[in-house]
Amino acid sequence: MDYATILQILDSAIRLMTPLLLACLAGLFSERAGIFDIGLEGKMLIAAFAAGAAGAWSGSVWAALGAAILASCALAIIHGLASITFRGNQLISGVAINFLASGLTVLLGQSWFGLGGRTPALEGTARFPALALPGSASLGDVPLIGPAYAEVVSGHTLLVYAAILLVPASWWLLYRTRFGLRLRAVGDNPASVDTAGVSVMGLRWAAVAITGVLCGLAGAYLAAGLSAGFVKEMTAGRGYIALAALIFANWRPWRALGATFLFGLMEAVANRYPEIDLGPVMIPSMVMAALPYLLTVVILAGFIGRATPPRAGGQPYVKER
Amino acid sequence: MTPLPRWADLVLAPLISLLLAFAISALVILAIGQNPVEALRVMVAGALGSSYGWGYTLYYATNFVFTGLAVAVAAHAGLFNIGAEGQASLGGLGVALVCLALPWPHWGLALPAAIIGAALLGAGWALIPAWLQAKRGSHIVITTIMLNFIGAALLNWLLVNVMRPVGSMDPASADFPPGAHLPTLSDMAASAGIAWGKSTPANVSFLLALAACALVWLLIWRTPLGYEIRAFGKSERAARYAGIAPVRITVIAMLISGALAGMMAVNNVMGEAGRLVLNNVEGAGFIGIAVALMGRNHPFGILLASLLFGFLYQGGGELALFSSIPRELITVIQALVILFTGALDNMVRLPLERLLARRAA
Amino acid sequence: MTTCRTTAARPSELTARAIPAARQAAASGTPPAIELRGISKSFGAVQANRAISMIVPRGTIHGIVGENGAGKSTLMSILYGFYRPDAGQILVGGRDAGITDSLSAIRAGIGMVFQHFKLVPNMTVLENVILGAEDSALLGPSLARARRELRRLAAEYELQVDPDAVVETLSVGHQQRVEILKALYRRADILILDEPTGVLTPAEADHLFRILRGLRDEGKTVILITHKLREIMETTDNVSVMRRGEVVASLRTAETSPEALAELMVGRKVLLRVDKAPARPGEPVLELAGLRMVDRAGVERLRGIDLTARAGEIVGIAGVSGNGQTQLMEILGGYAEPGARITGTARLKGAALPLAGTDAAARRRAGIGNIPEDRQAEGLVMDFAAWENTVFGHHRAAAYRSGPLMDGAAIRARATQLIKAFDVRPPDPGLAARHFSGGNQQKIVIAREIEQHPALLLVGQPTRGVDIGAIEFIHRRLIALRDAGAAILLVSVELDEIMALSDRIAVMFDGRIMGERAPDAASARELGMLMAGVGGERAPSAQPRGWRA
Amino acid sequence: ADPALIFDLGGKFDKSFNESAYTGAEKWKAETGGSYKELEMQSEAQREQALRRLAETGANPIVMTGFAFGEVLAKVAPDYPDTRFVIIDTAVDGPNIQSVVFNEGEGSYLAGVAAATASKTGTVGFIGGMDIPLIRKFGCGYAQGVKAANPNARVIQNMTGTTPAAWNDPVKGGELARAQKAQGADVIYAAAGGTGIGVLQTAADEGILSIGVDSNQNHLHPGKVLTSVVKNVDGAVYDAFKAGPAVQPGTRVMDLKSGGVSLAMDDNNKPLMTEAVAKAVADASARIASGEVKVHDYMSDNSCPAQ
Ligand SMILES: Nc1ncnc2c1ncn2[C@@H]1O[C@H](COP(=O)(O)OP(=O)(O)OP(=O)(O)O)[C@@H](O)[C@H]1O
Ligand SMILES: Nc1ncnc2c1ncn2[C@@H]1O[C@H](COP(=O)(O)OP(=O)(O)OP(=O)(O)O)[C@@H](O)[C@H]1O
Ligand SMILES: [Mg+2]
Ligand SMILES: [Mg+2]
Repeated sequence: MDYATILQILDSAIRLMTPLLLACLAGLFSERAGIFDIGLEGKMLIAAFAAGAAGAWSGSVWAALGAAILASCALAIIHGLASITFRGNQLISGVAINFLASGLTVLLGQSWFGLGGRTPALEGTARFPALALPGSASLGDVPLIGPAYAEVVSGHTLLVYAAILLVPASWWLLYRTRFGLRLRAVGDNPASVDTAGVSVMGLRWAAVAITGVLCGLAGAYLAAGLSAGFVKEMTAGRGYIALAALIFANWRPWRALGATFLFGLMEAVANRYPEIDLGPVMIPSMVMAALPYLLTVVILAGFIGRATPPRAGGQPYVKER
Repeated sequence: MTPLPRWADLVLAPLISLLLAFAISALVILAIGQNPVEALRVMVAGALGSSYGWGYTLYYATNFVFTGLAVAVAAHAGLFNIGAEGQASLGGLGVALVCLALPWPHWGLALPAAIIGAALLGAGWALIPAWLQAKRGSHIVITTIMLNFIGAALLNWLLVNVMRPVGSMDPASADFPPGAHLPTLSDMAASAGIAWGKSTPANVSFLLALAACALVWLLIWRTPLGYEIRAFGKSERAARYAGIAPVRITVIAMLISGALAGMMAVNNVMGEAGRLVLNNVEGAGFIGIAVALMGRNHPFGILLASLLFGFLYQGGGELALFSSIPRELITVIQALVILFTGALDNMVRLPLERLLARRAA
Repeated sequence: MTTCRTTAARPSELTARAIPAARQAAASGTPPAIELRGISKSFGAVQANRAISMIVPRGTIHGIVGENGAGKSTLMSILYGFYRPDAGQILVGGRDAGITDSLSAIRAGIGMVFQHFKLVPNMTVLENVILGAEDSALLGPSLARARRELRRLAAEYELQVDPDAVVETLSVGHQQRVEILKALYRRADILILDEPTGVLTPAEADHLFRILRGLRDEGKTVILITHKLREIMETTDNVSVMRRGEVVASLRTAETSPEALAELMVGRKVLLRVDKAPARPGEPVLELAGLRMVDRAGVERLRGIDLTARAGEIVGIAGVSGNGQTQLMEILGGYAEPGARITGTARLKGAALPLAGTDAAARRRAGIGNIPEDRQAEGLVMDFAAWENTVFGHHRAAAYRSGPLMDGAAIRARATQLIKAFDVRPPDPGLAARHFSGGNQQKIVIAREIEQHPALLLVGQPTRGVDIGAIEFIHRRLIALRDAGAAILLVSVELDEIMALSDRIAVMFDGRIMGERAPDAASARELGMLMAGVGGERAPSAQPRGWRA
Repeated sequence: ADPALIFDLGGKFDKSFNESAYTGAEKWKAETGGSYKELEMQSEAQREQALRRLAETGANPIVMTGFAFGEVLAKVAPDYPDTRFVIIDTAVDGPNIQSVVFNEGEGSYLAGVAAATASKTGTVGFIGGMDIPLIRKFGCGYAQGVKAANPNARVIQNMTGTTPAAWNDPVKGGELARAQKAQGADVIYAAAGGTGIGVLQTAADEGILSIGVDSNQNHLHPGKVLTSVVKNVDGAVYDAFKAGPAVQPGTRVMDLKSGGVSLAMDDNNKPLMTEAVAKAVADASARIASGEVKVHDYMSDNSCPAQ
């Protein structure tokens, strides 16, 4: 494996990481506030669809982004109604949202575009352009660092940088602001927040809304950043992987970056090496295809201790029985 | 606020929720320019209007009963098994290995062997996350998700490279020997002199599913093991105080869960397909989660929820087959049913409680 | 209890409904700090509060007593805006305070320390204190100010806590300090404390009361709920007695007596002293030698315990909590924390008892009963019905089996019998444990373990948070079990309880037994010294751990 | 009686052969003014239901797309001797069954020839959906064509996944295309359903060429898709509908010679089809047609001579 290959794999890993990271941070806010969310997949999917549809109609990537956020938030509101206002089962609500997104996207897509659930391909201004960071051209000749900067750091779309910046931003919000303190508290002991005179519902709604926005970004990145348009079921299980990464990350922002990067990296490696010939043994493609999942299990079993979810997670807040 | 009387809790509230779900579905149907009344007619007629429809409804319901029970047993132990999908697909492998191993003379012999094969492989696949959770603290939600993918890769590889007869285009195993074909419910009805549900896939596995419901009920609510599973699921600390070993319960509960998921394969692989095909579980493992949650993890509730989903599957299938409504509408209806009966049920319950309380007062 | 002072109560007072304090306040012209008018509240079918009226004058400590489930906590939660009353009015300083939620209560100057703390366990003290009372959107300035403020409050009220300690690592005593600091930080004028001493050592409790008196002397108002009549008598100015959701009397503390209050609470005469015959110890049931335990984190929790408990005696283990008592009981109960290293020998009725094994079921079969310290987290499955809980831990016993199944009828019959024998209220075996009051939950646990007729009974904090009627009952049952020939190992932070029940008292400090005393010879002071690691047969190895009163 | 068409699980608008079948049926409808019944599968168990229900309504002939119908058809067809069945993509014996099989290998071979000739780097790529025999057949024909045109050329092969998601993951398709480009590939052939859309998109973005599959995908990125391997499913459906109940039983092999498979040539890819490429493709076509070149069928022995 030469240096250029390593850079290419890292470059690919960052792209593959981004939707996972956005969804993972989305889940982090919700679950840190005590609302479990297995509906990340569905929110991403409907956001991707909305981005595809709005982008196709308007030709503007900003319209696509806005539509993605709105659509994702609409589903987030359903989840909030079910799990906050009506104190329903958060897992059921998440499952329902995934089904809903999977059905609605194709149903609407078919009736709007007649392409079997696809949206027309997005072109030009309807897509996120790759950004060349300052200096990526001039630094290109510096050995080692130059190519790394040009290949890996520069040349991604806006949402990639946004996603990465969202990690320190989330950390700051969670650990350095009043809102974050309250949010973490409401996920661990909502009664403490309630007796401190702060609205449990308000906080949880805010968290769910943030989740909606971030899933919207993730979906928009899929449809208008990584590819150009919506294809049915195009999230392909990334919402579940993001959930796994969230647990892997023990519900912490920086670790979420690490976990999702690891997933991205493993997928990039498996993409690059569909089979690995190790002389006497050949790692078959089946193993390489399952590599990200196999490694996750191995790492989890070997290195990561017990994950401790927010204590009040998954339970509706009920004062009076 | 007084709690709802039992009849309202168990019948009235879910019924209203269901009606709400259907009402919204009707709006969706209207929105795509179709006739909801006609759609409902097609669904009901197609799923429940004939022995033929019932044959399919029961077939699908059978799948969901197994995966629903699997999710429920794990849930009683406080474990969220998202891996029923993978466990059921491994169960399919178990069934196929058993059925292809011998030229079975009669299904009566093949069935118990296949059940064991399915249960063993399903349980074995569940053992991995169970052991990792119990011994290493690896979160079972992640490991079961991962094992779904790994199982899919494994089956893909086996079917394409090992089990596929040479020259066959289909990534599927060879056909099972005739002695391993399970009698369908219509065969059984016919031998009792009743013409019922000709050429539908519902088969003797449905009875197996009913038996599984009864056994799971006994297990959970009538045996010491079930008592321990429930206690552990409610409070791990209390369980340790009571001498209930966490590792043992985690492993046993997941083994039972995986075995149940695996046994689904008796229905679809042995009873319907007669061979192992790629992606034979078709998402029933995930439907199992919804079914278990809606059925409140109780076997009877799971049976009802499975029938409901069987109805939606078959009725929806008919709708998509014989009308111009796209098949994704069914997914939307399913979503709405899950949402209203499962997650938004308090939306109905709370006003109902108020109403009944006012009437009582 | 044994140490209750007896003041004769005039009969007329026992039924008095007059509120002398109110009259006094009205006379002086200042409006009372709190006035409750006709507060009612029901949870489903349970009427927790019934048209309650109460007046709390400014600058007083007002006690509230009542049996478990009488509705004390509910009433206070309403006052704090946590629950909304079905009917009634709350006046603060003579004006309708419009208390609809905790925020409005806080604004009205009310602070509350709940019976079950409302702290975020994995946050620091500082974060818990400022939660909801932050100055601005950014935490930095708030934290800095709170740190200064906390230092001031700590100095002023002797409320030292490490502001950066994570709350779950703190002792309950310190956690309570955090709760009080939270209220003071919010400049509460009226402080409600719901059973604050249930979890405190005597020294910590004394400390708390010093603080409360200091607050009163500053003109603040304190409402104190407790089951300990001694505390009422020593600390409060006025006291209200609640029974079944109603206030049955409000009295001036100086004009009443523990006996009178007890009778008002329970509605019958209560014996405040444990009557027991001298012990007649028999053969040793439990013999421990050199028991050591190192926990998973590598901390040595037990440093060589030698202890014997004989048939027919109660061995009390006194000590500040956190000195290894929990570990000792868990090891004997067969559910030591996984990964702990345990050495030493134990014999049960002469036969070797393997300590390293963690099999609580086997311990039960061997005849060791176990009443755990924490009934809600360990002794009961809160979502199980009472009848299911009455066999918890014994559920595999032959008596409750029919073939491979559990014998539901036998278990229910057993439950009905236990509920009757131990006067569990309500006597409904189908009710989930969660829906019983704390005292009745404890009765279920105690009934289950005692009626198993163990050879050795491990008892941890048997009467924590339990009302005096129930305490009396529980004490009698423990003594009856002793008289029937069982050995009992009793751990309690309640020195009164240890002295009243024990036939022998061992004091634990820092994983060691500091010494043994007979209850008659033992003065509370001497025991207190031992608990602090001072004196005793062995010199303490380290700086006194676990003591800061 | 009306004819009927059953689509496999991928759905009517899969941008692949189901859609192609639909096009054929629509063409027939437009031409004759007739009507036909259509069904879309949603689960494995429905195959039999769909066949029987259609047969009982009297539809004739009944056309179905996809090898997965093979088993069920063999079971159902004898029960309806008066109905003709047409199955696409696999061979089933029966007096009332017409099997239409395509020689995807030949079409892919031509694609390989075109790719190798158009490639400047001597490295070309293949991205398949799931690792199933059908896709290997595509890949094998392609590799043979590449080697035939340039024995030194390298073929990089990737499959997208092992779950049904593999067919609908354009993001993964795009990343695989980038990875192949990074390894030097400058022409990539995608046989991966919806995933292929991502491959074609990325190839266009990255300035390399791609080859579409099943239906003509040249128009998706005009001037950037080298060509498409077209399976004439629409023709097969059209023929069957036109023949009506008289459709001939037996196996119909749709190969290069019969026009069953071909490379799409249109205005969109005209600039790409340089003289050299066009000539190489024409030569290879002629040699296959004459029998001079025999494209090895992966299915015959589960192996491929060229890798
Ligand atoms: N949140 C609640 N939901 C339902 N019932 C409740 C709730 N809180 C209290 N109750 C019931 O209301 C009654 C009064 O309870 P409360 O906690 O006020 O009693 P208490 O006097 O504080 O008892 P204790 O001395 O045990 O703390 C009890 O029957 C209790 O079970
Ligand atoms: N494991 C620990 N991690 C961090 N800080 C600790 C830990 N144990 C004790 N401390 C700190 O050391 C100080 C003294 O603790 P210690 O346990 O002696 O308290 P205590 O007053 O004796 O409480 P208790 O009465 O419950 O034993 C406290 O400030 C506490 O926060
Ligand atoms: Mg209370
Ligand atoms: Mg201590």
